[in-house]
Amino acid sequence: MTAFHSHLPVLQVIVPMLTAPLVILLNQKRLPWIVATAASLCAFAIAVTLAMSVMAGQTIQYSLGAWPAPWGIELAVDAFSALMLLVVTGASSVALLAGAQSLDKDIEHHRQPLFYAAWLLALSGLAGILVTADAFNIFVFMEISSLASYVLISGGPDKRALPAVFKYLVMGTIGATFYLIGVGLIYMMTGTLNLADMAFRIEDVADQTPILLAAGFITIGLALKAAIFPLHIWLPNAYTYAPNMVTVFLAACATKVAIYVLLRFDFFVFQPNLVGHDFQFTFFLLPLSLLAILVGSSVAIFEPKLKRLMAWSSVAQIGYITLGASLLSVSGTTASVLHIFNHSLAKGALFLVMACLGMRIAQLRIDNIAGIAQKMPWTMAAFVLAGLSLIGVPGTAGFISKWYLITASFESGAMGIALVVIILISSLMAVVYIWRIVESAYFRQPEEDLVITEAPIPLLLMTWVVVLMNVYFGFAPGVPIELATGAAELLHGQTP
Amino acid sequence: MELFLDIASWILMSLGGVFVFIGGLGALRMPDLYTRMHAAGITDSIAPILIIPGLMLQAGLTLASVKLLAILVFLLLTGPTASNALASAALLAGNRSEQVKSTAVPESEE
Amino acid sequence: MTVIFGFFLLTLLLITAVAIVQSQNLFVSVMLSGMFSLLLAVNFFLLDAADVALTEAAVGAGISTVLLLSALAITAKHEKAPSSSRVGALIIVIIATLVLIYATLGNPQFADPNAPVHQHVAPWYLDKTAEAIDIPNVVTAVLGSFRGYDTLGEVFVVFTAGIGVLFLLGTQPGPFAQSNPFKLTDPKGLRHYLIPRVVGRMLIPFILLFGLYVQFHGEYGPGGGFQAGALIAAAIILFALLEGENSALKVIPRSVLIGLIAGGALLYGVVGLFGIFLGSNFLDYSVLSSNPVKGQQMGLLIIEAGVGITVTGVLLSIFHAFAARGKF
Amino acid sequence: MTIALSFLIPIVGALLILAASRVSDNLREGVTLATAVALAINVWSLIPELMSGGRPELQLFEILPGIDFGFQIEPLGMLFAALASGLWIVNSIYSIGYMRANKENKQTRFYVFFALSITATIGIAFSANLFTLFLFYEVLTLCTYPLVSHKGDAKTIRSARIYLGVLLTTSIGLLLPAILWTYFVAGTGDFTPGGILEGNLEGPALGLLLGLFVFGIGKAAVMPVHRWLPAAMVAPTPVSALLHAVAVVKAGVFTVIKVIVYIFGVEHLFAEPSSGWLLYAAAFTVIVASIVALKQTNIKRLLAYSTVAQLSYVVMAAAILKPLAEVGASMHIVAHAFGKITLFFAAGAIYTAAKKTEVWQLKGIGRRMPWTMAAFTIGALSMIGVPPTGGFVSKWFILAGAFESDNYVAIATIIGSTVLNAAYFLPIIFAVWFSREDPEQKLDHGEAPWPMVTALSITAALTIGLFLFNAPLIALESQIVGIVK
Amino acid sequence: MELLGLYYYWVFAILLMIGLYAVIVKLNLIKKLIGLSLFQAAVFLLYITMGKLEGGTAPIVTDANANGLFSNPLPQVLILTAIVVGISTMALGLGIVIRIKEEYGTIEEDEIQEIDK
Repeated sequence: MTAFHSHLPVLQVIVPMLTAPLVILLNQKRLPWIVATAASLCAFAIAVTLAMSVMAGQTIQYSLGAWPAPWGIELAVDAFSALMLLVVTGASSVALLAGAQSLDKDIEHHRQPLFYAAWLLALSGLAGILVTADAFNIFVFMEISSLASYVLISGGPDKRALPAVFKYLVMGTIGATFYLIGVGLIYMMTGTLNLADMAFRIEDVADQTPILLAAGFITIGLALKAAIFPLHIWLPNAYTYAPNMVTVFLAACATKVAIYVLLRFDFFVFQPNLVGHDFQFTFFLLPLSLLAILVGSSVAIFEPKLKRLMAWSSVAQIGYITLGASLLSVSGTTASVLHIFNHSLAKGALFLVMACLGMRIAQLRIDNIAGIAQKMPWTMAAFVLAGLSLIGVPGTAGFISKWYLITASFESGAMGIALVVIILISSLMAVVYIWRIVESAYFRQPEEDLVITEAPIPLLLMTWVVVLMNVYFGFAPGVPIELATGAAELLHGQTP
Repeated sequence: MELFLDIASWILMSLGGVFVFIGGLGALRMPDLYTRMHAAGITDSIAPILIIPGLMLQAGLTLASVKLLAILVFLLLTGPTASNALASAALLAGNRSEQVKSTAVPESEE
Repeated sequence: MTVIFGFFLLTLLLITAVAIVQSQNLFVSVMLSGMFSLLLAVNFFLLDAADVALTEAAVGAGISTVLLLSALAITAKHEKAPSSSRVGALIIVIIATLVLIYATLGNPQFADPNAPVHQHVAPWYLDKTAEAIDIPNVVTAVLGSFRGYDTLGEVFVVFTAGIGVLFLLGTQPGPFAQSNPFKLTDPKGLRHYLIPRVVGRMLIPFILLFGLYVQFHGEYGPGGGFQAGALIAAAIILFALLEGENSALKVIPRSVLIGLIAGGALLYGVVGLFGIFLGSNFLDYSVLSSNPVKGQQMGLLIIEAGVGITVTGVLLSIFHAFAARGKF
Repeated sequence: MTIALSFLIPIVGALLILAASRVSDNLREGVTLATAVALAINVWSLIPELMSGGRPELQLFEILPGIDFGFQIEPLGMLFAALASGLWIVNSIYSIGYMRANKENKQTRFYVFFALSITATIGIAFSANLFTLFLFYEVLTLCTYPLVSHKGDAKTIRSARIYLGVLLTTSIGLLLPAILWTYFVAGTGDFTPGGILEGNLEGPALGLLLGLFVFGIGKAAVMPVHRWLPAAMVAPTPVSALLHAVAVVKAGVFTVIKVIVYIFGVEHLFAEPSSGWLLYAAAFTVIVASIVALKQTNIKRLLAYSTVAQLSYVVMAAAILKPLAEVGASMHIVAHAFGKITLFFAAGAIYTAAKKTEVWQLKGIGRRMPWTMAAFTIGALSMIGVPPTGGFVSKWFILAGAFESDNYVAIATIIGSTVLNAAYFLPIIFAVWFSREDPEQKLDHGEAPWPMVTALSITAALTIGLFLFNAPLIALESQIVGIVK
Repeated sequence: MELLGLYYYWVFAILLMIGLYAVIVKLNLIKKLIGLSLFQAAVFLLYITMGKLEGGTAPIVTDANANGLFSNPLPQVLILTAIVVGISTMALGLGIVIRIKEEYGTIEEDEIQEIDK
């Protein structure tokens, strides 16, 4: 391991972070985009390197300022964070590579340097949450990513983006503040902010009310950020009215990072010790997950706006992720982590398709895309494949995580059968809402003659890259499964 | 000597406190904006003139006293200026004193 | 004595908070929240948190009030009477309060030396500061060095807010700016008000001087880059109010402000990167000089400067962005 | 390699069809035919190896631990693949005539998805485990949707939605859990001679799993999941002919047989009383579908209900759980395929030449379209099971199996359904040949275009050929039984 | 002293909920933001309270008081950061509110929803 190699965890964060100030100083036409894309790709390369090291069996640690933990801030990259880093940096890179034209359409030229800077900050904020091993540091980076996401979403062309982002801001801030209260209470009882140290020291005080209160605050706060039902109300509008590329980026990773933190705390910090931990999951998170799955899918079925439909589908898919975690078994958590990865692939591809359509059609509604498959055959073919992945058809990435989820449900006994039934019902609902779009695009006659062409090549190309990744990881899911299993074992305190 | 300084300082501070109280009372009870400002002016001017020297007597000849003196100077500069700006703004916004014009709108909220 | 004072201040705090929420006049709410911040600052001071008190006063009573007032000038002064029923929310909130109060009964005793917070981690900072960094203000040491990464993040939060506001509002006048008879800042400033203008001009140099003092005295007493940035920005905002926004922009043009925002943030980051280049970890200042302690002090000085520069730039940018919007 | 080619040929063919359509229609149809022939030769070339006991396989990769994506050819799959690929040639000839004569639009899409559907069919036939089978099963459903909804008007789309809805709902809602359950208890889903569930799952649970499978495989159209089949008749006739006489429905019954033989194991299932219900369900379907068919006046709908009945025949034969009956079941797949495709071809020819769709319009049409109606007669006789047609052979085996196990319900059902079949086919045949033509109808038509007549003549000949030269087929099928024993 | 400590925590709880109440109930967007800042201020109080040490002074270690007791510097550092985060959020929120006013002509939530219908 070279000296440079050892700095990768921190470079993961500061490369995009320090590029942001540079970007706002650039005002040539394409330069901000080029620099931002380069930084994002660089971050992706770092994430790949880190993932390879982690898969070779290392947990990479890094002390900032050379101060030892728990006094200084420590960074730690393990299987879970490595997988999430891949998702986050990958989503950002794909969206940037694909999005130059789409963003030109949504963001005026003179505002672009600021926009790309915010993009990089969102990226570095998300990455910062993932690499750090310090509870308060998570809060700081959560705020960077949140503020930057508000900026990104507010760039939406529709004025309705503004009330949507305001709602997101209020709920996001409440969520972050709740998290802060939770961390404060834990700090009060343990005297430390380092996650590992916290997990160790919490054992003595686990049954005291402030710790229970802290668990409550942290769970609710992060559930707000993660849009876990019924705290999802900010999500549909925020995703719908954001610029298309921003939706691609954030839908693939923003809420998932909050879930990451939630799982970290609930399993890694609290689990072995907290009274009522199982109770919280079985009687609280599990029913909510099921409701999220059913309600999200049902609303999606009747939603005429395409992006909103996708957003409601995200609410349901987040339900799958939390459902896996609430089974409280290694296989359930594996399914959950795996679904984070696979859903990012599927939803990322779907939102890329929305961006393709958005390049050619002003209002993305089901009625407006009637017969569009003739004009945009590649786009709609990509939609079909990505939709299959979302449904969970074998041969796509979506199937793998559903498979794991169902297997894990079976393992949990009699209740598991009911869960399987609900998962399958919601898969059928997914078929319905995906099919409504397919049917409109392929089998309905356009109202008047559409004079449109296929989406721009870079956008289309990246859409297909992601779609083919959906297929690739449907047949060769080795890497994500290995990382997800590693993550689940880590969270359940087993050494792999 | 020590005792004398203490007594002097307490007298100064208590007097200042009384003036603050009177100012507050006036700001509550006076009928319109300008008279209220007049009352509030007491808290801005005479009260710090009494209280801060009282504190300086407590602190003795230290850096803290110099800082307190600076604070007093700034308070005396900004307080009246603020009152002036407020009154001008009120006048500009069409606020007339009751003495000037008996049909003035009663001040309640502003 | 302290106990009575504490009770008094806290109760005052609660009354102010209720008044803030109750008042339908937004202007009153904003002024009250400025008072609230000052009361909170006094509370912090009683709890031995001088740095936090200074910051809360500068931010809560100063910057946040200015920003809120600017926004009010553009949007609305009164809140509409609420139509929806509030009983449900009130009941929920009261129940939650009671639960919270019940839960806090399990907290460690107030100011108890045996509480975990005083046993673990914190004593190390108190010992280590003198040894490794050798500056009196432990808060600055923890902020800048031990947890310098958090502070880097904090600078970037400010940075994000700055570019966010610029992105949202742009640097151009808003769509209603032309139709506006009362702009937030009169183009001519307050020139026809003699007294405020004279006194104001007299004060500006002192405020700047005090800002620089807070900036560079941060290692010895309460203060640091953020508070200093807020003070310096306040001085220039005062100048803009007195002399008109355009005069202020002549002194510090928008392009320079952008440069300040980016430059300060970069300065901090680059100091951190030097740690890597010089063979240690990110944000390790001890390698900046041959003497590790001197290196730490030098690092702290530079990063505090970076913080100050960025904060000044961001606050001024936000002010100008707000000021450029019209009222309608 | 040959296995891989079996997939590459139709896929490449589909792409070539797409490319060729830019050049000319003739080239496009030429490519279609060439692909069909190449595929058939390729698939048939595997038969000798299989007859000598070889089991060619192609393991591609492991998707999850215990779940492979791979192919293995065994006699039953070979039979199905050979049937589908062979009939594709005939069907292509017929399609060319039909599509041109009826001036259908979007013909390129039609041919492309046809080729893809055949790919999926081959995939089902060759798959080595439940997972691979399920994958291709779903692909087949999706690839046939554009074919079924070919016309694109509101009514067609509504019917196509029923088609898709029923098939996807049953497969995801029932078949997938059944597969998961199987993997969960057995740890594998590989098709293994003798089954994999013995020792892993016993008692009523076995009957339940069987239920999940049978109703999950909606393509087998056991009542009450048969609704999609009549709905799908909105498709152009060649689609109905190939897909709903051969590929889709046969994929269903094929899967049922395959699951019974290679997953449950015939003997294991036979020993479990709770699996007995399948026979009754199938028998019920046979009788009820036949009665419904009696009341139909639309030719294609009549054929659809006849298909539902005949499919359950196969399922029932499989459910007798005796070696001879299994031979009968697989034999009936072939016999019914030949017979029913002939009937559909004839119906399409009548529609193309005379624009007639109802049974009562057919009076005396035999004189104008002698070839077509002769073929129709042969097909109908095969459905009833009269010698010298293939239908007789398969019914013979099924009956023999039923007697072997003293299964009187099955025997009664076979006899009853034969009577019912005769009751709805014989009057048509009689009317076609011996009634006077209705003078109010248009009487200026002759035979359908020659490619259609050629195609239906070939399949009619095959129906008779199956009666005369069935030895190699029985030899192939005996291998399945051999495995069972 | 002990009672005072409890009172600090109670004030934290009440302030927190006053802020939350304002955020939930108030329809005016600026009022929501003010409520949000109250909400955050409560958390500041929580942290600073827990850092207080009996007989301690502000953690500024000079030669004169090198052996004295000091309150915990860590919560103070965290709250410095949190205050900055709070004002940043407030600034961004106000920027959004101004844009909403420009686009909708109102900053009352129910009226905005009415327009969006």
